[in-house]
Amino acid sequence: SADLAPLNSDTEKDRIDWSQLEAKFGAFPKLPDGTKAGAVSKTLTNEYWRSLGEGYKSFGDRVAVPIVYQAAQSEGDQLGQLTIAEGLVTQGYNVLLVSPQTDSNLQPIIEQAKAANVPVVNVNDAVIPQAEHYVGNVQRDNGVRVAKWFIKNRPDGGKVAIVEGQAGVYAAVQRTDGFKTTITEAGKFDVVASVPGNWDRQTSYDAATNILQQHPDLIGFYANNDGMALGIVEAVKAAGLQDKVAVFGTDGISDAYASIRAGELTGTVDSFPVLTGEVALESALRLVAGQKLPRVVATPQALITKDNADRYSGAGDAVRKALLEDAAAGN
Amino acid sequence: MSPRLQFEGISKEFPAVRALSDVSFSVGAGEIHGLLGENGAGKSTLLRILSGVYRPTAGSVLIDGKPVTLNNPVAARAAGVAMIHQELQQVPRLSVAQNMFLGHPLTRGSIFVARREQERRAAEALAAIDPTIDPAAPLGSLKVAQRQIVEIGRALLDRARIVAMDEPTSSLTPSEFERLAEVIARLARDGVAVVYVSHKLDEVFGICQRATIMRDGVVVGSVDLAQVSEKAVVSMMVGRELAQEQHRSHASAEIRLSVRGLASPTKVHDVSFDLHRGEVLGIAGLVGSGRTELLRLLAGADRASSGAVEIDGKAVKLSSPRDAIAAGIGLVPEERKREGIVPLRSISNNMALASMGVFAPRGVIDHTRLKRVAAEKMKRVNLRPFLLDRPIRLFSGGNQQKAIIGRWLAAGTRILLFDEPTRGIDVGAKAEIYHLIEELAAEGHSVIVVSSELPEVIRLADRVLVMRDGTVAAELGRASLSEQAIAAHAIPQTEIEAGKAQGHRAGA
Amino acid sequence: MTDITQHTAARPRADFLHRFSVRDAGTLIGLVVILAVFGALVPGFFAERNLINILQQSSINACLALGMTLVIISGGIDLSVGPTAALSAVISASMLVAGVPFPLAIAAGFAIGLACGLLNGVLVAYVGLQPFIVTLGTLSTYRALALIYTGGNPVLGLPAGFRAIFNGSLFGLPLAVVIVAVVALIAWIILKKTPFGEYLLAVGGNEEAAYIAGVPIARTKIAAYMISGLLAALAAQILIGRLGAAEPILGNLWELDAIAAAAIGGASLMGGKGSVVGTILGAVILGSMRNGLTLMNVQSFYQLLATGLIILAAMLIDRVTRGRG
Amino acid sequence: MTDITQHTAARPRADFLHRFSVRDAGTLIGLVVILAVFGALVPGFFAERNLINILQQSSINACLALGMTLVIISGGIDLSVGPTAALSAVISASMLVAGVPFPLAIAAGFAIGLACGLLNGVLVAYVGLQPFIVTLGTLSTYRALALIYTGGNPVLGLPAGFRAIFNGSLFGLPLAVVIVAVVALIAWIILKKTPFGEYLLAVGGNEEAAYIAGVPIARTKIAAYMISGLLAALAAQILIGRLGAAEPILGNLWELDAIAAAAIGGASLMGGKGSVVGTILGAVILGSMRNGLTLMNVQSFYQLLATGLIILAAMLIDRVTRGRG
Ligand SMILES: Nc1ncnc2c1ncn2[C@@H]1O[C@H](COP(=O)(O)OP(=O)(O)OP(=O)(O)O)[C@@H](O)[C@H]1O
Ligand SMILES: Nc1ncnc2c1ncn2[C@@H]1O[C@H](COP(=O)(O)OP(=O)(O)OP(=O)(O)O)[C@@H](O)[C@H]1O
Ligand SMILES: [Mg+2]
Ligand SMILES: [Mg+2]
Repeated sequence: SADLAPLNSDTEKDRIDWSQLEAKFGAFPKLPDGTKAGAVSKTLTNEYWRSLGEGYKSFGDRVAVPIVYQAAQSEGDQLGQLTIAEGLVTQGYNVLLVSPQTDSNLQPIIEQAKAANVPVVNVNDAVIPQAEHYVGNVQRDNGVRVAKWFIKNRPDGGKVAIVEGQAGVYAAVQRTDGFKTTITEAGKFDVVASVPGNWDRQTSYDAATNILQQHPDLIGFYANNDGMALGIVEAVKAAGLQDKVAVFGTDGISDAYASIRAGELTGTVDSFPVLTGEVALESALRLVAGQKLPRVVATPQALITKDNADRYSGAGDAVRKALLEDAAAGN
Repeated sequence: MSPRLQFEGISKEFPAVRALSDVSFSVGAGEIHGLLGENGAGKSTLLRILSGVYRPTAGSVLIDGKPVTLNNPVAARAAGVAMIHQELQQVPRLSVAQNMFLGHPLTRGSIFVARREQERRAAEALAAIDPTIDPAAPLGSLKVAQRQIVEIGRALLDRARIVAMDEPTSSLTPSEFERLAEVIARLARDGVAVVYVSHKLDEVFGICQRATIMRDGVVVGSVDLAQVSEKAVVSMMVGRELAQEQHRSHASAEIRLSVRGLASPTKVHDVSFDLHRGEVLGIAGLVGSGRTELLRLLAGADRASSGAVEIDGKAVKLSSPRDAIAAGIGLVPEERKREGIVPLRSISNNMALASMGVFAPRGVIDHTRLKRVAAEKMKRVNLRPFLLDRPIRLFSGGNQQKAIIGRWLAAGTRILLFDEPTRGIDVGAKAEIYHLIEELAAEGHSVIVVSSELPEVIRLADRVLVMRDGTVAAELGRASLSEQAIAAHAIPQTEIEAGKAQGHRAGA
Repeated sequence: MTDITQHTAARPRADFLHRFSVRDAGTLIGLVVILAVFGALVPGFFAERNLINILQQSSINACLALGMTLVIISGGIDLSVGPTAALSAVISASMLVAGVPFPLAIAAGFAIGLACGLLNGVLVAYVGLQPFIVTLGTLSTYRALALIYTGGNPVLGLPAGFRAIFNGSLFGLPLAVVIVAVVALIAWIILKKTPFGEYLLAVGGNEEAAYIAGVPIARTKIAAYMISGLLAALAAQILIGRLGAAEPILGNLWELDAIAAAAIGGASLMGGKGSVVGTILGAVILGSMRNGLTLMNVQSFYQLLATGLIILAAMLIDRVTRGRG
Repeated sequence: MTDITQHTAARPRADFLHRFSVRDAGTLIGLVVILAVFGALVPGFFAERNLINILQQSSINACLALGMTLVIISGGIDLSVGPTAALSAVISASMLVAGVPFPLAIAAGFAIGLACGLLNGVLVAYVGLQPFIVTLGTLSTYRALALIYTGGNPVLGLPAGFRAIFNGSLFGLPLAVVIVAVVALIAWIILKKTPFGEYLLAVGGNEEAAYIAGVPIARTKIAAYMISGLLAALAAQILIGRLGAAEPILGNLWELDAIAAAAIGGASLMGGKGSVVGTILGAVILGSMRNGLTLMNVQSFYQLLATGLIILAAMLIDRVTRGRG
């Protein structure tokens, strides 16, 4: 609808935390018979999106709603993703969950789905300005959490560097900005490099090698995702600086956990894709059932380090419980 | 009155080569002027300057007494110059008419190409020489001779004041030449100045009034052709007397190659013959009679649909050029540029291509040996200029041909197949190649020579097969060899009755 | 070596027009086979609405592929179409958002497309650099300019009036489809009926012969790149009309789809050969494939596999149906 | 039209060997200019450690570009190098993780590379499809196979012993650099000293003439693609040794870098022409550029801009220094 202000999922006021869903809207409602859901995400080549799909599936199984989950062939495939989404509208799903490649490539879906009377939920990452419903975490917060870790654990400050995702992508821009702004404001830190890693392990490895060589006294890296962070870890190891340089990633993929446990990666910001998927589908189905949810449902994230890794990596329900505790504790 | 066309002190330098120095001569309106010289004398370079493809290093071109600037082909056309290039300059995927009008198409409302009109005018221009060419056919579907006629037709379209023809008849038969001669005569009557380059001296003597002779980029002299003998012209061209050589046979009774019932899926039907050790076998026939196709079958370049080939009594399978080369057969192809040379590679490398195994016995090329063999073979074929490391595309056609002959000598080939071996090659080099072929035969090589030039066949061959419609129509021994006899077998009976197309030329 | 013998030598030489249509028929058969397979596997694949969807989804690629075809025929390649489209999109869009009248904003977008093409063309034709590498360089350059111009942010809030232009429909067909059909018709006329079309074929087929015949080589090549740029800009306008926003990262990997469509349709990357009809069919083949695989709910890894195999299969079918040639 | 006359016709024609080294000298000057600029702008750019870094970071691209050069010389192109590397990487890596002895796992990776190249080569040489479109198809196909094989997950936990092989150093140079230098030497010998090299140049230079001269066309082409596949596999081994993990999405867009290096180094995409020395220089140009831009901490949009402009500048410098042609 035209009167809807363009969505900024990070700042939108009409929002609710995922932990409040049941408290505010009651137990999961009964759905019309034959409800089925369709979902499309960026690419299955990244574990994050596969986990999101697992979340959809697990929640779908729980409430006996079939869900079709598709993804574009690569991260950059904008029109291909639109084609997939259009196919889903045509096929008459009752609700669509979309994780667009860019802020606008799925825009027509909003309109087509509206015409077909199908609610659309924008799940994470890129944000469609016209989206009426958004489920996901605060992208900027990823960077902020890592910055706070540095401020707390490296009180003397020092040089830090950022390895960014693909130029111009929303999540990359927000995460980078959150980190950079927060850590700069703390005063003692110096962001000596902020260079593109293109979501690519090898590119990040090379970039980190160059940065380390120029700034051997660097104290830490922040990478926009875990794949890049794992590349950086190897570069740090190759430079023999693993005890001096902290490396953080984003996403919380299983390899990141493994690396954290092995004492290599310092930490990552887990945004709990499985849980996000569950929450997203739950919210979507609540919409189908006619509930009026706030525009944004915020999903959890947490900074994972060696100390707390076990707490967040158990089976689905254990994590859910831990996160509910966190939410209750207000962080 | 100033002459129609005048060259004044033209020089052209390429890096490391001075192709023309201070060339001056003139051609009057209505004159047909021969331009003669050995390969590499600079004839094409001069005409390329006239047609705006090259710019001279020094000197100027005058038309009707006024200097003209010929900076590009468009300017040359605007100045009234039409040119038939030595190398066919055509786009195979466009139609005949589109090729003829390329660069200056006829249009309707200056937006659309007027195809019909182009085709009509193209047909008109072609009718004088070969009315069977369909102007709407893709050029790529034509045979070389027809493509050359298209080039001629293109030059006629322009109604130019000057027509330069660089070896327009290199692929044409005598009867086609005769029709071209009429066309040229008509142009001259209309006041066009014609510059005519050919290595076929009889043609030049037949149609030109005067000729300019060049050697190594300089003008040796201009002559009135009515006043001089062919021999005198040749000695001006080559700078020495050319001995008139007689045919000598070296054929033995030993059968080297035996072909039985050979047929191709398309053009060749049931061809059988034997080739002896040391023999030179000529193959004559009209264009399209299947001679090239037969040679390609023997060279393994095309696959036979049936038939048997034996070499030294042993059956051989010729399913690729590699097989043929292994069996000792090598082809010197008709279209040098397309099938012969690798343009960017040097003379040595082009020569060595077919015998890499010999030069690299242990997998690594022995460059010293390659250089030595190249020097030896190229000396033998008399390459000029003698620059073995120069890319072959920078050499004249005759010298490219020599390098390809050298290729087969280096490969130890025993059966050499020549398809139009002297097309576009000057008298001097021609004599050298004839001599070379004879030497090869004397050494025990067996040679097949396909040629459309009957004097050439008669000069070289111990025996001649005449092909007609893909089969051997006759076999003529030396005793019964004459142009008349060959023509009688080559031409379908109906045409003979119509009294057309007689070989007319004097001996070489 | 059997195949090679056949391939290089005893090639049948059929009539010109005939050959061309044989080539297109090969592509058509490829399309028919693919449609038949999906029709059999996917219920509702042949529904009118879905067929229109396929056309609509193919239209942007078809638009680019037409320009690409002309460039390929001229012996070049244009890898920069996606970034050209992005640059044109963000500039038009920001003008629209700033309230510039539609025709002016659209014209500005087209001008950007032409300018991008001009630069490519000049570097290829006058400076004599290789097309692949020139457009690889401008691929990054134009993308960077689009990102810098927008600071990496999408341009949002295009006026509804502008969007209506490209989202309308005519005779029951989406306007985008109609526009691309008209462009295809024009491209066909250019190639078949105008001197420029002949020049393209000549320049790509035998540059030296074309030069000697007086064909303006440089201008012909530059014009081809400019048309490609213009059509990229047109595709950009259609897309931002559809999306309602222009992003600097729009058009990622478009060049590969456009080249694939042209090649499936019979364009030879060696130059001198290509068909407008074939290219359109090629674009529709790729579009139907995407559509069909999605409707079949094929998982994305297998979609990728199918994409690769279908490109190969389309070329093979085509090769088999028209013999070798 | 001044330029065209020069370009197509009156082009200076120097001695061949001479020309080749002039061409390489042009590339070298391009490299020197770029190094000088970065040296002036970035303190420590010329530090030994950084120069070694540049070589190391260029080594993977150089490895691929060498194979690409041979394919390009033969008149083809190989867009599938990245996915070939990915497939080879994940298969070697999963064997290593499963405890298969290193030589066997590495050999399996190489075998995959060869097999991928073989398929490309057969489709090009025997079936007669266009190289661009064949490898565009296998680009998707091989990538899909790598993704399906791993389910999209990286293969982690490569044995330290394996990683040590590729991470060692020799004479103060990283082993990867030494390996690629050896490969370059072999490629140079192949091209300059072996019949196969001569065949590559002939097939790319004039296929028909090469055929008549008895060159085994199909085998030559197939061998070129197989070498390209093998070198992609080698690059994959080096990379997974360095990163300690093999990802199915590894090698994205490698083909563009490899082609750029070959083209900057003087390979002609029309075939028949290319230089091993030039390609290595081309790869180092690209590597220094990435390194220098990172050290200058150039913002990502401007890095992209610089990448595009430097590719164009390298081609221009080269063109100017060696005159036209
Ligand atoms: N583009 C070029 N670059 C360098 N040298 C050239 C070039 N074109 C011609 N030459 C040289 O100039 C000289 C004259 O060549 P040209 O082609 O004019 O001879 P020609 O008389 O036409 O010979 P032919 O009878 O073989 O056609 C030769 O030595 C040739 O190698
Ligand atoms: N358009 C063409 N382009 C190239 N080659 C062609 C074309 N048309 C025919 N050919 C080849 O040219 C040869 C025609 O020669 P054919 O054997 O029929 O006659 P020929 O007696 O050799 O005539 P010619 O005197 O012209 O050589 C065949 O090998 C054929 O494959
Ligand atoms: Mg000449
Ligand atoms: Mg012939």
